[in-house]
Amino acid sequence: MVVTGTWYLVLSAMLFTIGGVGLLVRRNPLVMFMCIELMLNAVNLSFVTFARMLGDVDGQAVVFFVLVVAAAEVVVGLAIIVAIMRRRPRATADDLALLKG
Amino acid sequence: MLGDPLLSGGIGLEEVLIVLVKAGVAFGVMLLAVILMIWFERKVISDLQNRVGPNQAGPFGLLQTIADGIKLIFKEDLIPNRADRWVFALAPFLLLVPAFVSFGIVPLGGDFQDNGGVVSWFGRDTYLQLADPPIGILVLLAMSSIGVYGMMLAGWSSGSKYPLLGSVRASAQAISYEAALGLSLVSVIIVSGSLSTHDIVASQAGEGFFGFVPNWNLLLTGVVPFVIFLLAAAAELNRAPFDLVEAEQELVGGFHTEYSSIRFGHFYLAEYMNLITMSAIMVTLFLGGPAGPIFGPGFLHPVLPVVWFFLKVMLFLFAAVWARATVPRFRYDQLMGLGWKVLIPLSLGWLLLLATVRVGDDQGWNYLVVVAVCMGVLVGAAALMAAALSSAHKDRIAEEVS
Amino acid sequence: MLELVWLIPALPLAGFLLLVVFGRRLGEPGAGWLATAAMGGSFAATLVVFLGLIDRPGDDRFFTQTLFEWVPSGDLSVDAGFLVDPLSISFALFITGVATLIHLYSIGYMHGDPNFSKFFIYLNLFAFSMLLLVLGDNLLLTFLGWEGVGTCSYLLISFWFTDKNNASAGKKAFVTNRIGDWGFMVAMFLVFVTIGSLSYVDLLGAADGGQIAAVTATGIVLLLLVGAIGKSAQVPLFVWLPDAMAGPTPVSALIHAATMVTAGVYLLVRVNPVIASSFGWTPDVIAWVGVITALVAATIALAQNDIKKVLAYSTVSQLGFMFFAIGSGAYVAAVFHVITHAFFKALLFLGSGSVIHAMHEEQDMRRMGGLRKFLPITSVTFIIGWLAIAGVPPFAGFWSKDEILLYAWNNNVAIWAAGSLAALLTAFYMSRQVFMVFFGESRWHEPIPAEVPAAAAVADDATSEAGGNEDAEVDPETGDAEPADVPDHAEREHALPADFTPHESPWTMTLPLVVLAVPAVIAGGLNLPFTKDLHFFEHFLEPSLFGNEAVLTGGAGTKWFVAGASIVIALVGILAAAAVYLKRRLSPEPFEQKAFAEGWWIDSTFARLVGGPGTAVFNAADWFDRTIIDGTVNGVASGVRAGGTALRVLQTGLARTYALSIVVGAVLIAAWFLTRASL
Amino acid sequence: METFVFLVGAAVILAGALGVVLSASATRAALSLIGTLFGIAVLFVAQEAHFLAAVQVIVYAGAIVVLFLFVLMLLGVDTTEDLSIEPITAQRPAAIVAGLAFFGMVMLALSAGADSVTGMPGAFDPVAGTVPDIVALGRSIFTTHVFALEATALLLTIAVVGAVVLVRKAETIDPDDDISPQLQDASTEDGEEA
Repeated sequence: MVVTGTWYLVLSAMLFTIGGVGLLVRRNPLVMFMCIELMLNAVNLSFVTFARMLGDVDGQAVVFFVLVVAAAEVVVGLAIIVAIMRRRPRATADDLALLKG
Repeated sequence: MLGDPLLSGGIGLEEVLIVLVKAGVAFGVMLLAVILMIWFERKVISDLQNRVGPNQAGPFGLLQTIADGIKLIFKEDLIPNRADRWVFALAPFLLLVPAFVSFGIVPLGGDFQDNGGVVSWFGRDTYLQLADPPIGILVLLAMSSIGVYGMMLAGWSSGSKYPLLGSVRASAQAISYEAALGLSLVSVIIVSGSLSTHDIVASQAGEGFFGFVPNWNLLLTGVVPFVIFLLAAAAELNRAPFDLVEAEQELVGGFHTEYSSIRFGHFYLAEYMNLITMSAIMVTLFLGGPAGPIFGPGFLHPVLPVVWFFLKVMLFLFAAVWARATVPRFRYDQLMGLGWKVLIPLSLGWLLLLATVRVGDDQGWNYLVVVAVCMGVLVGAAALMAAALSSAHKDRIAEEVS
Repeated sequence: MLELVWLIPALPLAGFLLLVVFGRRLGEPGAGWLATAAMGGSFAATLVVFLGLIDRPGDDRFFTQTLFEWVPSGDLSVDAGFLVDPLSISFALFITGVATLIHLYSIGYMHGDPNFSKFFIYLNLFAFSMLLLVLGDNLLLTFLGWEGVGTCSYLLISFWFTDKNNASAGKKAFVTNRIGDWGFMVAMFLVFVTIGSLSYVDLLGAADGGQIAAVTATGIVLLLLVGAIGKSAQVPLFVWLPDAMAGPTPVSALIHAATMVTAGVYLLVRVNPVIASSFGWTPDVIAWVGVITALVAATIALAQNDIKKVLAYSTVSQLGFMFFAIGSGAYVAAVFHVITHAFFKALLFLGSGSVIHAMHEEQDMRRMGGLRKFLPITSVTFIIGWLAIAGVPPFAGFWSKDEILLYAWNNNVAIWAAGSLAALLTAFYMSRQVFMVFFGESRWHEPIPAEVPAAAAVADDATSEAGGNEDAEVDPETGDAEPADVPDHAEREHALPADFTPHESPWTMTLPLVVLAVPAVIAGGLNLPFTKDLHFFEHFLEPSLFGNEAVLTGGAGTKWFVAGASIVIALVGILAAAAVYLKRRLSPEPFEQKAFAEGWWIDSTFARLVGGPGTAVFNAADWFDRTIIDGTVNGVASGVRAGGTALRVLQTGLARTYALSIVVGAVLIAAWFLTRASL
Repeated sequence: METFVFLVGAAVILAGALGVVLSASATRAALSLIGTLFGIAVLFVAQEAHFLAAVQVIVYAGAIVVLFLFVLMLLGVDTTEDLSIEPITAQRPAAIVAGLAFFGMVMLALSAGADSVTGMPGAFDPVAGTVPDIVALGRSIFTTHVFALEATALLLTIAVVGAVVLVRKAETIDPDDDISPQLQDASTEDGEEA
């Protein structure tokens, strides 16, 4: 049995779906953040797979940038969460609905 | 130059066997080294403090560590009521495993002078190291970042205040110094031109300056990265003078206060494994690893590199013990200040300097001019940063007063 | 050396920018000196360019420098570039020269003003705009300068804007200029439609080559004439210029003598090939506009008592001379008169400023007199200016005016007659002014004659009152503009202490007077009529005129006759004025008609027109704007608001709901692409 | 061999992912996340992306998840979330339906173009190992993508500064925070590091 790129891609799709559903059903902002990381990782996996299938290292370069941007995103996102949580401990994502129309 | 020659010709039974043997040897060497190191430390400290130290168990008290281990195993295994049991059990291994994995990338021997570090076992060419991944030295960083989880989760899962404080301290310290560690490591990579530990050692094996000064990265990188690495490694290892994690006066026992019995033994083991691994890594990166003069009769040839390696590691181990016996502990803010305001900027600046010199080499610029200009820029930047720091300090004082 | 042309406008611009940034810090007098230095440098650059130009052979004196493509838009491509030819450089020369002197003078005049540096900011910007107008190599760049000088004149006229009259004078100048700008813009469109380019090179080349139909050319010229009438204050749009006296005196000198008002003359001379290819009656229109202006303004000037108003109307009148010179085909004479006029009128204005300065802001000539003794330099230079404008040989004004009248005679004797009458009146009212101000007894402690205040109030404030009504044009809702209830001089009566004696002005003010007096005497030498060889200026300008200068048909006899008539007219005017105002042999009553004093009721007619039928039109426009346009806009807005209210329900504020909608969207997009792929 | 690695890796990844989504405790979720990240790193190695595997561990496991844990510990927000309730009506079934629909779409696309990725094949062949991936990657990043590299560097700097500012402000607004100053110090320090 030979592992083809499609295997990785299916795995990536499953991971992405799990992350996406998790983002939709979880209320703890930190866990939602983790689900976003799951989705990013799914995408990274597919990029690396494509890089191998196409023999083009640019796929890996994209993953590199995704990593960096994810780090930046987490830093700012967590800072925001910390700022919010200090004011309203135990707030869930549903409690932060100040922007409703 | 593409990894271990052992794996280049397909994988058969012999290869698997050889790898298993290597793993066994490495693990055995490590365990033995830890046992001896604990004894060694106690003995040296006793000597420095003018007392005798362990002398009952076995000759010179050599078996003292084993006795302590047996005692630990038979002690009661306590898990606090409020602890997160699963994480509590997991934490020691998170510390232990990375320590050993890191050791796997260290070349322990091999004739780097004539043979490129290749040894022959059972008719197969291989390196005398457990693994030589192409990203070699990054494994060290990866593993040390995993080690942080061990400390962090151990403290957190205990469900108790002191361990939590200890773990926050320890992990903050580890993360802070990891940056400086990584940056000084990059200096080595720039000079050696490879991430693989084998290649790094090989690059240091050649003839040095004037025929007798070794071609070590210690000199090629200009000592500064080595000093930074040494300090950062001490902080990573929570060794004196950065052993704030175990500052008994403040934190009881640090993040593993609630651990007892063999779980505590794991931490203890991991700590010393880390110490040895880090010493070995430093030898690999800066002191040429097992590379050294090969001479004498034929049977000595495979042995001499191991001896050189052992001697160099001993140097660091002794230094670690020495520091513990003599240097007073830092304050926490001093520790953070040193890491963030001195080591990181310094290693960054030095990295830039080395990179510029490298570019200058390629472009054929005048070496002296490049260095002079770089130094000027660095001194200027340092002055700017000092000014910024002092003004920030003043602001903070003013804020606190008001 | 011609490549340095960009420096000419660049220096005032640099001065402007520097002053905007550092003006307040430099303060007084640093800001003034900086501005003056910028102008001086610009003058020097102009000189260099001028020398470079005359260094070239006569038919090669046409140089364009393109800086960059300014407006690339479809077919329309306009470069920002400069055109150096004898015409533009003549203008640039006297503009920078006079402007430098005026800058210098302003340092003294504006002494102690709280907005000292701001004044110089405006002055430099004004000079920059004017130079752009003159040096621009296409109509659009000229238009930019045209608008720039308009804006700056607005800013400068209402410089002391805290006084309502000054502010409304500025607005009046601005609004009146708009009418002219409309003409200019439509002319530009016409030019672009006709030849597909706005550059002078193309336009003049096309016109010279006969590629523009006479109808089109006439349209262009008449529309440009509308622009020129607005900018150069010709009948019927001259009403703003006398009001513009509200600005500081250096502004009056800069705007009314050297620069802005001559823009119209420049423009018409610039497009002379277009005029040449238009219908034959077009020049006559220009000529009649000019000559009527000259006459009307001269009559009004007879009855003015404000020292600056007299000069203002005299400017309008002199501009009329230039216009009918253009209409008569005497382009050289027109430009020549522009230059001499720039010198002597700047001199007169600055002199009047010096007088006003000495009299502590008193501007009523009836309260002056005998100032000769107190202001020696001012009076001598003012008298030189007077002789120049009155047309007494050998002063500069005589030569240019004589030239104009000669060509007028050549063109149409009726125009000559009217022009000569205007010249006579000019000599008369200028002499009246000089006699009232510098000769006779000092009257500054006397009260104004009993019957005069009411009349004077009417006469003096007729224009400013109309200014209030102009205000009404801008803002129709305040239909009843507040009349100026207190006459200015009533306030000033208390301003002069009992032991008041006028004093001479500081050197920064008198130096420009002296410097300007020199060309006012000798500038006639530029273009002496005696032999062909002495027509320096005519030869110099030749490349810019494309041979469109009118040819004199009469012989030397005509020349001598016209010249003699000019001299006689000037002397008669002066003597008559002396008889009335110096010797008091005759009553001034017949000369100071009410119609003259009220400016032929032109201003008030405008005001009534705008206030009556005009208001109705404005109200209709207002209704249209409120109901139809605002209604549409508000309708759209309320529609959007209603939609927003309906859609607001969707915005739950819950991040997870949003995320769900994103996922649904992603699914839909994926489905869309899949269906497309399968097709 | 690769099959084995893939299966183990996939199992770890999916187990970790499910752990993130299903565990009530945020800390457990974070630990599960580490598992997933490791699995991904393993699969990276299996696909000869050694450098990315190392960076994956260093950045994600070493920095990002550590940050999560720090926040969890310091703010005490590690309350177990009651997964049996769902405040938003129909959110959960809708989420599952949407997720499955998305997965179905991707599967459709994959089955339509199985093993036939479009595009020009490049010169880089990670399996043959002629050029180490790190060399190829380095060339790509520092030549083709050098601008993006600079941009991300800038982004990181801005992010760090922004994070510090965000957290500091909260301190001044709310001085009666229940966190000891020492711990706050540590959290700030940590924010700077990442």
